[in-house]
Amino acid sequence: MNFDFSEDVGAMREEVRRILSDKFPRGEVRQAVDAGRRFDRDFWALLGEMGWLGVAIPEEHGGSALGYEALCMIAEEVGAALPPVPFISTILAAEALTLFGSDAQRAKWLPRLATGEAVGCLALAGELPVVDGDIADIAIVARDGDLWLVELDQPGVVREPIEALDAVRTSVRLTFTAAEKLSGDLSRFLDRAAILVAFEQVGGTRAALDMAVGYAQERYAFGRAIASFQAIKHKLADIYVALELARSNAYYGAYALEDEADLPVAASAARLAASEAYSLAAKENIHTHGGMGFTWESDCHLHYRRARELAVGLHSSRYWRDRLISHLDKAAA
Amino acid sequence: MNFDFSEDVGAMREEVRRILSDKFPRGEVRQAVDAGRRFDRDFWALLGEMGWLGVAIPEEHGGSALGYEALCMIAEEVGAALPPVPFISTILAAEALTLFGSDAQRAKWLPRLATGEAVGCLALAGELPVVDGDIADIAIVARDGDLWLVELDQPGVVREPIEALDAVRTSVRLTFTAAEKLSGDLSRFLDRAAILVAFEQVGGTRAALDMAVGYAQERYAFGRAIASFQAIKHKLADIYVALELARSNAYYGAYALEDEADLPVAASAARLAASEAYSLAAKENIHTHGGMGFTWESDCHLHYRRARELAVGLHSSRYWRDRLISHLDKAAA
Amino acid sequence: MDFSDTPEEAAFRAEARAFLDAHMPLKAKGAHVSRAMTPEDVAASKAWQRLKAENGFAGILWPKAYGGREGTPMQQIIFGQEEDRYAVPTTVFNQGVGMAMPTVMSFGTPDQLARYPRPALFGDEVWCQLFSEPAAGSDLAGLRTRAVRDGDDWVINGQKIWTSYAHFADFGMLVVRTDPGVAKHAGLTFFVVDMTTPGIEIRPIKQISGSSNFSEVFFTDVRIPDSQRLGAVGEGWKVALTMLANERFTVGKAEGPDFDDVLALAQQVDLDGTRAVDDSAVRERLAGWYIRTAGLKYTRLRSQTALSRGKAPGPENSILKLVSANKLQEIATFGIDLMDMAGAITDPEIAAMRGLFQQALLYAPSKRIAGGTDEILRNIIAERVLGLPADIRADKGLAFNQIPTGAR
Amino acid sequence: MDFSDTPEEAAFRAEARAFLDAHMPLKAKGAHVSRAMTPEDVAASKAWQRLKAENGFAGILWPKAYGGREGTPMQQIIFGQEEDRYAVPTTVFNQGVGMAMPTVMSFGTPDQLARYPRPALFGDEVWCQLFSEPAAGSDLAGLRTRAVRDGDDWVINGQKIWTSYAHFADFGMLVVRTDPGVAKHAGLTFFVVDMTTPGIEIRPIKQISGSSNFSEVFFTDVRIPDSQRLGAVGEGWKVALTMLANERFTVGKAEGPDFDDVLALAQQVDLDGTRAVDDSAVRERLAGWYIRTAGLKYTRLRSQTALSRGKAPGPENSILKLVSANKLQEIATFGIDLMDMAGAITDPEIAAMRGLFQQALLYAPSKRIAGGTDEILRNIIAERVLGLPADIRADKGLAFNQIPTGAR
Repeated sequence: MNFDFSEDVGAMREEVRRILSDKFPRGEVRQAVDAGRRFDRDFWALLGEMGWLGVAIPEEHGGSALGYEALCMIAEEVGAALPPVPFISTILAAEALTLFGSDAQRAKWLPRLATGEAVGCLALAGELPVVDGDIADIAIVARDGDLWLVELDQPGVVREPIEALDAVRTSVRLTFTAAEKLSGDLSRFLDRAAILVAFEQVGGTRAALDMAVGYAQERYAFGRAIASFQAIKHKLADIYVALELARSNAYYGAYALEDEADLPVAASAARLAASEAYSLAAKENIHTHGGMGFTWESDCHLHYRRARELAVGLHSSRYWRDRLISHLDKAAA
Repeated sequence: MNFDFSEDVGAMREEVRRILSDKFPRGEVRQAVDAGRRFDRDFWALLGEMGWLGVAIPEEHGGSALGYEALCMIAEEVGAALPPVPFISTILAAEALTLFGSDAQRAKWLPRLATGEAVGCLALAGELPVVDGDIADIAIVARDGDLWLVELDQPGVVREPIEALDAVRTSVRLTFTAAEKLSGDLSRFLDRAAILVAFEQVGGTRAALDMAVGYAQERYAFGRAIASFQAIKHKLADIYVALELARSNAYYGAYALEDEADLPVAASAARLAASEAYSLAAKENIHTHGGMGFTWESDCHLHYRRARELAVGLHSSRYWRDRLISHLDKAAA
Repeated sequence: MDFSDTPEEAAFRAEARAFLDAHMPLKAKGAHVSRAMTPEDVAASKAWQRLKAENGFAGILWPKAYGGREGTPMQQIIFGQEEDRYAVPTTVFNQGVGMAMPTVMSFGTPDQLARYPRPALFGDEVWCQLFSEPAAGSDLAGLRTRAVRDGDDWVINGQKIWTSYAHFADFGMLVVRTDPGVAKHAGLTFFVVDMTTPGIEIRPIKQISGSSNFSEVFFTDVRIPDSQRLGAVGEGWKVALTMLANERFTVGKAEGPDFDDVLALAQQVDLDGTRAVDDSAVRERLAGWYIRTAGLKYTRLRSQTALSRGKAPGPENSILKLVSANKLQEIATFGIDLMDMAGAITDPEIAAMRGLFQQALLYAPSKRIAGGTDEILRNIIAERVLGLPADIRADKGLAFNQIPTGAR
Repeated sequence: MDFSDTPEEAAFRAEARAFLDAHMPLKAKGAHVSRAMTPEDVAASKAWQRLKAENGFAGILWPKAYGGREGTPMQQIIFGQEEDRYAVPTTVFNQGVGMAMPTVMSFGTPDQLARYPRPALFGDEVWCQLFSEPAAGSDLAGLRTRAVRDGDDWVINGQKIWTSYAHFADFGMLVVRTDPGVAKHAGLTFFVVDMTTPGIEIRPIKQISGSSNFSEVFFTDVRIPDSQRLGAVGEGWKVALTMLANERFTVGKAEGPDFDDVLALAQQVDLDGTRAVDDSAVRERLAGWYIRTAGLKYTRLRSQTALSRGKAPGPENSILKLVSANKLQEIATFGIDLMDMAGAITDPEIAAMRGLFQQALLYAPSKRIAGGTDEILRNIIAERVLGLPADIRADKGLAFNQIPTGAR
């Protein structure tokens, strides 16, 4: 038995983390947002070159086929760093095409998604909100329980930016007139997407906890680090517990990406635990920072906003609780 | 505006509290239970003499008609002290007869319930569990949405003690062959009962919090009172908050006993808040006592058991949440 | 218990209502406004304040000498209840009239008493509070802004933060350190400062919502005459506490979505063909917020009853803010989740209930911090209500300049 | 990730399963046993322990010199997984074999090593732990039981508490204070004590459930030869910590109702004509417990993977107990409430699921206390995992007999 990522993936994680922290040290993402640099094309090109976008794309379509463990790990690190690139949108679009695309669709888009030459996005809720729809080349659209591919350079496509929670990514209202139907079933795609997003959420939880831990150790009140007050210590311990429970559920989700026998349960549990942990960590990270946490410059809000956006982005917890308990109920009948 | 008990009731509270604490100092109730003194008939007779059982019974039936504020106050103090007497069972039986009994039923039973000569009990869940059914003279029985009076000295009445949560009061399985129908509607009776029981729960919450506060100040670890650790301090503060919210909701319930316009909402809120507060206080009182709290001799379990028994005794919170939101939904439609 | 007015109360309520009816429209149902104050808003607030003062409704508890009514706490409560029903301008006078001037009345010199209270009451002068600092939040007495005596003046250097309405304020209530060599509470002194004094620079703080309701205020060699000192040198902590104690009287209900709003949302939202309000999990949450909302409402009434019986307001206000701030954050989060994927939309033109819940998500964190963090409030309840011991003090017995400080 | 065994692991698992199949029946589904141990239970536990030892499954990590297998952590995990599937007797050897003997192996003299480990492993001698005292729970080093040197003996006076299986134990692991004049951790010494020594009195503790699983152990002029000292004089804290560190290897799953049980209850209970499991509020609770249950399961697997890669077990066991104990109390409470008025019935002949939830309500509080309270576990996570500062110590630098003590 081996319930951990492979040692190869562990080694790769070091590299991914180093590159992200070199490129986006604390404050850098917010400054990019403030300066209107909403899409860092240089960094995006670098991700393509490094092969991070194609780890789960078959080799014949330009991917490295390193596998889902690697993809989950990268999603976690990206979720922690929040770089201004359309990572999760693009890998989920690639995932939809890998699973459900025709040969022609795969041949046309996967190589470009694997290198970052093309950007993907998801439109799962109708016209809006479509995250990263402003810069995407294709959209995976859900309608009436089916999935569709929409190429966004066509006539009839309109993208209208709307105000949404996330501070880094832009959402649009997307309208279009032509779409190609994909073969797959929506709930299976949502399950797989939920697991990948859960790793993003786990990464965000870890980052928010790290911020809170760091600040609580540096900030003094009443002549002592605020981290020495049990009210703070125990809260941070509880966030750590939530993080570990989320991580363990997400790991089982990563396993279920390869062996789908238990996919709906693994995906639902991974998503529920990760949404809960990230919400808790993001909100208490602000609170631990006190008044400073409430300032734009503290960066705390990047996670607070992202946590909520991710929590509703693939349906909110209600959908996943129903899915989880329905399956467990059947299994125990 | 005056949102507090009258000054008369405030003065009477002092007396009630003094009598209860003189008669049942810490440890006394548990020792009575351990010694098999399940019903303290002397103290019960005293309650009758003091007029505590008849404050809401009309004067023509032997009550003092002091009113519901006084009854709520006494319920709170009894809920704090947990004396081995069938107080709440008897006053609720009297309440049912006062509201819904025929003239003959009222004339026969209310004077005896007002003095303590007769004991009442409630059978709301079918045959079992019937708290205080072992020592009662009459039972108020709910069946098919109606209320019935059962005199327990009749042939065909069988009472079989069963094991139940409460450490002080005995529950029975009650079977009978004859009953007299009362005129009233069950949900109105449950509303009024819920408010009176909410005061019992508020009293229990207060007593459990007092125990925890006292112990945390006396108990030292690491060279300091454990009450000086924020983990303990803040927990006790949260219990106090729950207590005050429960008390405020219960006060509004007391008002609604006199002016029934808002009775279902007031009763549901009073019950929900009180059940939540007592559960929290009783469980964290044990925890604050550490290992000692887990011993029979600590008395902590008297409240822990009572809290759960009261929480389910008039239907558990699910019933009251539905009742509350249904009414608020209609009101806001 | 009795929710009806006494004859005296009823008469006052009728008087208040007649005044309000004559000048202001009733609030629209479900109206929630939350935006930064404009100069026009301030002008409206000043005009309304003057009108209230001229009609005896601004300083209900104030002495007549300063334009007050010398009324009762119950009258103040009644006027507050009535005013709350009307669409009056958002006030900029809470700090001046509610907190600063009562403090001036406690510690002011005859000259100060002649100069400040009346213009504040009549809406001519706005006051702000200059207490918190970047390194002195919950530990307010840890403040570092220095005042050094120079002849008849004091020279101030340092930085304050979280000042509301600093840009609109004519005067500030300022507490500074005049002696770092003694224990932290002992080395403070209090001043009244004219906000136009050279050397004062005000910078708005961009909040996580993107808007700015607070400012940083920087002091560079700001000279204040000793005549603007309030209280004795070294007595600044006592003056500051007096001012904060008056805050208890001014704490209102938290703005933003409350039970009624989340109920309304649950009535609108469809979940698989049924209204969300009929869903059992939604009901469980709603019921939890209702008992808190009602519990706070009746706790406030209990507190007002105690006030009307002549008791001072106690620590129950700590409960009100602790519960309502956390409830607000929960409700905002839940409302967004209930909207499912559309919950991420913040645009008030598209979002359900005009983005009320999304907006609240972004200001709710401040409610758990400003005016006492959750942790400070729990400490107050534990220590002042339950009588539990204070936290162990790492700074006990140390001179201020010997107290350990961190990197922030 | 890979849930399948390596060929070596598969071979060992087959061997374990063959042994278990030969001697024990499989567990019945949904079986929960929770009652006080009888002498018959102890005899059964001893016989099973001997059988395991004789077949090389009792001391999988132990040296062969003491009858062990010198196997791998993964083998121990595998045997535990397999044994958990069988209806084996409740063990009384966790403390002796899992905790006491590894400590003896670390600190024992040659005579002690020759005398104690083997009979413990082979089920001949039961051990108990004599650490906690009425005034030394979370603050274990605050213990007051005194040992005074008298020639070649030590004379013990004092009281221990929360000792499991004291009545059945042949030996106890005892830590006492030998010098109250030095700092509290420095004045402790560790002994092995024969439980039949005169002066030892054992009194069962009646718990809130009414049953007795623990005892108080009183020492009155109990004489212990110095040859039964384990480790140096003054080194008792180090020995005790070694023993407690071994506890991490022995922590199993909390007994009592877990997710599967509350799911089964929700499938049985009818709410207004539909199964409770179809109710949205019930589903919300169930989902919350499922993610905790699954999260703990996979956290344990991650920990076992780390162990199999040669890493020491870390503070993750603090998470396991913290979460599972609180979850147990929540589930018990919820199960009772779900039964509505019938939830108050504890009689296993009448109550739903044989009173499983009611029984759990009454022992759940102990799970949040024994083996480290919630608060101690959060401190461990905060300090050892997150690297946060320790609590401020009121007893720092004080001799034990100078440390403030309260009324209890």
